[in-house]
Amino acid sequence: MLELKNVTKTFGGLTAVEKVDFIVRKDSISGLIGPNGAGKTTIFNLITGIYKVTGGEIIFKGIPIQNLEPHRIAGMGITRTFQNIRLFKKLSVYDNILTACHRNAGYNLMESVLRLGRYKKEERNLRQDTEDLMEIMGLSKWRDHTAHSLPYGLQRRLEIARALAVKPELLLLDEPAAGMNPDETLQLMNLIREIRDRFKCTIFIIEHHMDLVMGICENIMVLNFGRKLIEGPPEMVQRDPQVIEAYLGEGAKLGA
Amino acid sequence: MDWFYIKGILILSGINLMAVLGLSLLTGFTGLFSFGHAGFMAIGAYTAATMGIKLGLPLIPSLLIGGLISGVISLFIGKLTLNLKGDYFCIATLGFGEAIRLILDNVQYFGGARGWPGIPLKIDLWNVAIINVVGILILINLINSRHGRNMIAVREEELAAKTIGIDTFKHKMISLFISAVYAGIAGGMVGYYTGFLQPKMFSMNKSTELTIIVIFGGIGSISGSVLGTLLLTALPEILRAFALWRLVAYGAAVIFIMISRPEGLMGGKEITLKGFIRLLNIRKRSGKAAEG
Amino acid sequence: MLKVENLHVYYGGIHALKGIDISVEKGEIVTIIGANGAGKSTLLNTISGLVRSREGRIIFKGSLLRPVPHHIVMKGICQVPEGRLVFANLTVKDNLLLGAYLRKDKKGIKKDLEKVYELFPRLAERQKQLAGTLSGGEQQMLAMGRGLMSDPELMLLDEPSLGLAPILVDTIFAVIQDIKKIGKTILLVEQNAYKALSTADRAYVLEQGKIVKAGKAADLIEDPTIQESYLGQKAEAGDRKSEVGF
Amino acid sequence: GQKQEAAKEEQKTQEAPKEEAKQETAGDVVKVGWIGSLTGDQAVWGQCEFNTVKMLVEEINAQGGLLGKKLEAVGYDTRGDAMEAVNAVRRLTSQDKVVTIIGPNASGQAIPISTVLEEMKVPDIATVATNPKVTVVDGKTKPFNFRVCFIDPYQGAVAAGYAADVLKFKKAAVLYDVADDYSQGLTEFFIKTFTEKGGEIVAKEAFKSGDTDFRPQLSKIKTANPDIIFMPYFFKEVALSANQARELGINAVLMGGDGWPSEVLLEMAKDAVNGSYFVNHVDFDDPAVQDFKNRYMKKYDRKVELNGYLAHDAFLMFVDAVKRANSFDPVAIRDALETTKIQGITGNIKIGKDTHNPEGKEAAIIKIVDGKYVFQQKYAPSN
Amino acid sequence: MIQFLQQMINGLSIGSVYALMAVGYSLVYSIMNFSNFAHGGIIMLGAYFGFFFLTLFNWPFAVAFLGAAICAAALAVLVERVAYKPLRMRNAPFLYFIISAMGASMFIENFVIATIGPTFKTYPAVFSREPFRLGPLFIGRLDTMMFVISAICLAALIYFIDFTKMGKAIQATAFNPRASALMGINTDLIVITVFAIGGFLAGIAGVLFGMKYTVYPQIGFITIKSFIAAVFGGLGSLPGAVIGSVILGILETLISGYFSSQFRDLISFSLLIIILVFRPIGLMGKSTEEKA
Ligand SMILES: Nc1ncnc2c1ncn2[C@@H]1O[C@H](COP(=O)(O)OP(=O)(O)OP(=O)(O)O)[C@@H](O)[C@H]1O
Ligand SMILES: Nc1ncnc2c1ncn2[C@@H]1O[C@H](COP(=O)(O)OP(=O)(O)OP(=O)(O)O)[C@@H](O)[C@H]1O
Ligand SMILES: [Mg+2]
Ligand SMILES: [Mg+2]
Repeated sequence: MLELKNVTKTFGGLTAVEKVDFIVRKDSISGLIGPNGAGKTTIFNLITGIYKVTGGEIIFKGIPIQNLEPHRIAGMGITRTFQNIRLFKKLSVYDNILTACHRNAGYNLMESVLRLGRYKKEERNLRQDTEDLMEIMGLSKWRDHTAHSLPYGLQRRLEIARALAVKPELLLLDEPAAGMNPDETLQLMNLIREIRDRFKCTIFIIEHHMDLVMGICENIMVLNFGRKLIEGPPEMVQRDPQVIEAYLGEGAKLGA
Repeated sequence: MDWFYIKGILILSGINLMAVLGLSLLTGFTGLFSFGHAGFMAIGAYTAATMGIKLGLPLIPSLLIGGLISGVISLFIGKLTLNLKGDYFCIATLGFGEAIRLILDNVQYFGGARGWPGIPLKIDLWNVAIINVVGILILINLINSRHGRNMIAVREEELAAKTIGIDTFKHKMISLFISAVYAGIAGGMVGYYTGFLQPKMFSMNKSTELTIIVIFGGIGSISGSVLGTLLLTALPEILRAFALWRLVAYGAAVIFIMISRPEGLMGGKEITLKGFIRLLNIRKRSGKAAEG
Repeated sequence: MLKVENLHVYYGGIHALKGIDISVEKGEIVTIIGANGAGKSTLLNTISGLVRSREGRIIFKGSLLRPVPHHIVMKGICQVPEGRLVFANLTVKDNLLLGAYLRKDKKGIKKDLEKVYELFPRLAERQKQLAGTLSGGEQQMLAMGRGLMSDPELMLLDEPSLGLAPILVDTIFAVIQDIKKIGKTILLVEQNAYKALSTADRAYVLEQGKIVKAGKAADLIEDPTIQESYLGQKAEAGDRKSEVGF
Repeated sequence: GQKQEAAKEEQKTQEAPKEEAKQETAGDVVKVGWIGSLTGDQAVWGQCEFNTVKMLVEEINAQGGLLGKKLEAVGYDTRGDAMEAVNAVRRLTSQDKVVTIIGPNASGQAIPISTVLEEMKVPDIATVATNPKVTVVDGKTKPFNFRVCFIDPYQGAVAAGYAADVLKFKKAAVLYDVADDYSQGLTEFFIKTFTEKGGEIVAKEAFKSGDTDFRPQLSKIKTANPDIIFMPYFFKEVALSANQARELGINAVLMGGDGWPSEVLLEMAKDAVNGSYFVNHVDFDDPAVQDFKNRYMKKYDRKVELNGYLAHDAFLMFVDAVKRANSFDPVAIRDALETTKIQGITGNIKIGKDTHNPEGKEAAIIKIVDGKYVFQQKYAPSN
Repeated sequence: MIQFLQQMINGLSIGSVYALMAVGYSLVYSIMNFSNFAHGGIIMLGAYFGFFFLTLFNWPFAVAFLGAAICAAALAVLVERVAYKPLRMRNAPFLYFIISAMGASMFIENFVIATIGPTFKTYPAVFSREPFRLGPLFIGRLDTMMFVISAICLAALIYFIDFTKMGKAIQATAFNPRASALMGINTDLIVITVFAIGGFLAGIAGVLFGMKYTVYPQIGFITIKSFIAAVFGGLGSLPGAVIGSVILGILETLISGYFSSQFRDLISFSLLIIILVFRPIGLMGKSTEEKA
């Protein structure tokens, strides 16, 4: 579904991502791990068009997308959450999601200004969609709270809900479990599985919580210094000595 | 207070309000700060007056054409400048506003800096009120549609807006266009109200005055803009008697509101019928509670 | 050394802390665990003066703390805030030097700088880079390093392992042990409750703005309710979880 | 002194509503309106005008009033803004019920107020609004607008005529303020007359209100090597540009209009403007104006600006019209104003019925010699 | 050729006038991230202080100069305390600061009109007006002085900001006051310092302008140009402010010298916009590209 071909990104003299090849298969949950500063977030930024690639191609459903505007890429069905949460801080939970639902309505400017029939019908649907999403994501209770006053964990959840409102085919999650305790992480893990099944979307995760990554990812790419270290199923990645040395550390080795 | 005088203030408020509403969309809802809106007013004013005098069009079509031309020009400006951030955009719009004024100063066809008298007087309280009501309704509808929400998203967090598929540039453009149309219509009304146009009327002071009103009323609130306009247009009139001290008091009032209610008068909230009823209910309930 | 008495904090109408009492003794590592939104960050922010309390007292080394952040830093309390808050517009090195803003001993500063670079070699590599362009984990290292540079008596750490690669999580906790060894006191807030409890001497459990449990860290780690709600272990599905990654 | 004045102002306005109520019943106080800039960048002139009007009102009251009634001056600030001027006039005519309005000092405000005047049927005598369109638009005379000053075309023609015919200059340069109506007006008519008289305009350069540096333009003018530079704008800019011209080694004679006369000009650019000419409404040394000059100085402890003289004469016109109409009815005053024929301190004022301008009012040509304003002659352009 | 050289000299001296204002202005911007529109007002007050010290108290020039700068610094701090601090305490967005600044600027200007009066005051002749002559070229004395003073101020400021601990603390506070407080930085003191320096520079500029242009309540109006220059050079960058000023000065001069003085601002604004289109952060602005 998504293919990175020889993707490279440099910042001035610094090469953040170097010749990375990777394929995300449809309906899979894939993982991206690697030490801090390995270039993981940068890869997400490249996929979503926030950064322009220095070299290589990114192909989504057969179409090269590396030079498209971010909103175009989102329009094609790729959306994401951010490592540093970027909600519409001053809006309520409800409005955050409702705003993101915009793509599911087609009425134009004239129709909205004059409140024509299509506006009313579609707007009703949007609002229903929003309610449904809040329900699924367990946010109904927080409906009227402004986003910035939510606790950290809920903000992350809201970010996912907002991304889902776009009805993505590919969902990129950048450290969704950061700041959650193990119990919450476990819940999140189930939630992600549920999302995959329910929304029929492919998921690509960056995460440092190994429980989560190893627990739900079918295929994992390990990045180190911008280069791909290895790629494979969790069991294999977990035991790889290079990965242990560069990323997991001795503690994990003992445990394994 | 004499009705004739009050009427004058109301008409002036109405004219200001139209421009403020447009700017409210741009600044309040889309988060773009313009110092050049007087320029759009000027374009609308001179176009509308031309339509009326040279082509003999009636008021409303003249105003609409004035607004439209102003909007079309805003598209060119927007194309060039909307990618700029914060103060850079400000400066670009400031430059635009001053440039428009300078052009008008030099165009002798419209009387240059000496002004253009003899524009027919067609504005009265009624047509100002109707134009404003329509303007407000359109704006409310817009804000409560996906387009309006997208603009707010651009204001709140542009990057996130992009990643949920909002064409931020396009929405900034729409917002600028509409606000320029509103400003253009307001400008047209200035001409038809005073019967006289002069580039001086559309100086940077006018632009900053509009911005002050928008922020004063509260960002992201239409009722705030309405309230702000009424108050800030009436305030100098109320203070008129203070002569020399009038603008000192005005400046102090602006600072006072900003520091005591930093989110402006309304601050993102709207006066709605529902809210009003809720307020009444709370009163009733607390009244009952007090009884009980 | 630090004593918090009957602390109440409000955000507008939200009652975030509802009468907190805790104490930290010199040379101890004390940890506070709790779910999202329990009020852990609020507690640390109140101690460091960023948030004002409505009621209650905070006593440090026998004297009442004035709620002014730079005074509190001067007294020897330093917070490493949640979400890093590095100075994005300054270089890595400048960030670290700002950590030592109130220190006068040039030599000591230089020595500590070397020490931080030793702990986090990645920072040494990126000395000249603007902090804003560092990766998330790199920023976390920087925030930690910056805290160390102020050479405090009491360090308040708010989720220092957030967003760090497992290998670095180990490093961070090792660093925390090191800091303790040189006689510093630490108040640690962590989501990674297992690691936190393994490192700490004592612990408090915060739930919805109230302390619901307190005790020796070693005891709490064995406590089944704690295990269930904070260590991610359903009683049956026992040990597997804690083995991997943490 | 000013503070107290302002305080007095405040007091007065607090009492105003009460007074108004009294007037309705007793009717022994008649109000005269004034508008102009008390704040903003035109405040210098506005304040002087209003002071003059207040002083004259006091003097009349001290002498027992007019037609047996006491006068009261009500003045409002316009910030130099057209819309504000409209509102101020609305308030003066409806709420304060003034019988006549004096001011404003700028055409940009004088033109738009006429609709209100006509609606409320109250006459206005503008002080230094020099645009012809203040009183006549498209050949139609505005019934309620009058003025005491001469108009731009006239002043421009006087300057050009004097330069060409009397001073015999052939090559003129013009530096003007492109954003100012007054400056554009004078420029237009200066150029017109000067070229008609066979002179040549060798350079026409512009600046914009608010500018403080004119050297780029002056450097360009210098290369055109004119005999005379026409500077139709206000004294601050005149002083700056004159100084800068001399700094650049320009020796041409400078000439200007009624924006020039001021103490500041001489203080700032005494040497630079030495030998320059300007067109004025009055000869400052004319015995006729000395009395007023002294009274103003005595009362306000500062020198009267040029606007004061014109406000003075506007007030004279008003008093004269009331006396002749023998009534305070605004329409009657208007009718009387149309046939005004008095001797003011700024000259003979004979209002033209079709123009509402003072007809044939001669201009005074003044030369600056060693830091003094030296009257040359009364001059009217011949053609 | 001589004409061209003379025009370059003219441009440079206009540029140094802009630079003198732009530096103080840009300093406050770089810390507070908002355009301090009250800066013009402080410049004006500085000019008045200098004037009164020289004429009423008959102080020697150097003392009056320093005294004016110190008083201006104190006033700038006062403005900060009254109009900005309450906003700072609430982390209000930059828009509110700008509006408060506009209020303050209106207040200051009209306060002076109401108390001191609107009339122009002329500085006593401290220096000879006789320009230096370089063959056929003329160079103003005061201009040379301004040029040298702006250069010195700039150098001192850059040293202070980039090479001292306090400077770093200022930058840190600019970025995140909360985090800076945790470093033990007294953020309030930092802000006061910044405003005091900004005010001091404004005082210096004020006295120099007063000598050059007389003193009057609207003298601060020229700051608009320096604001534009600062944006042009890249906001927040002190060298950028100076380079922007000089370029703007020379640009204006060349346009009025060789194209058209009527349309000078039109052309220079258009160029400004075009440059911003290609360099959206000004000539030397720091890239504010966020990392997602
Ligand atoms: N805009 C930028 N300018 C310069 N360098 C950058 C920029 N963005 C990222 N980098 C650098 O690129 C490298 C990769 O950063 P990235 O954010 O992709 O790391 P990451 O793998 O997501 O790490 P983490 O797990 O800590 O979030 C880092 O060294 C970072 O400093
Ligand atoms: N600035 C604020 N305004 C309003 N409410 C706030 C604010 N900051 C925190 N809160 C609320 O206070 C409560 C405690 O928040 P706090 O950040 O202290 O929790 P926490 O325990 O640190 O959570 P996390 O593990 O997510 O960091 C939460 O309900 C939160 O929504
Ligand atoms: Mg990352
Ligand atoms: Mg927290």
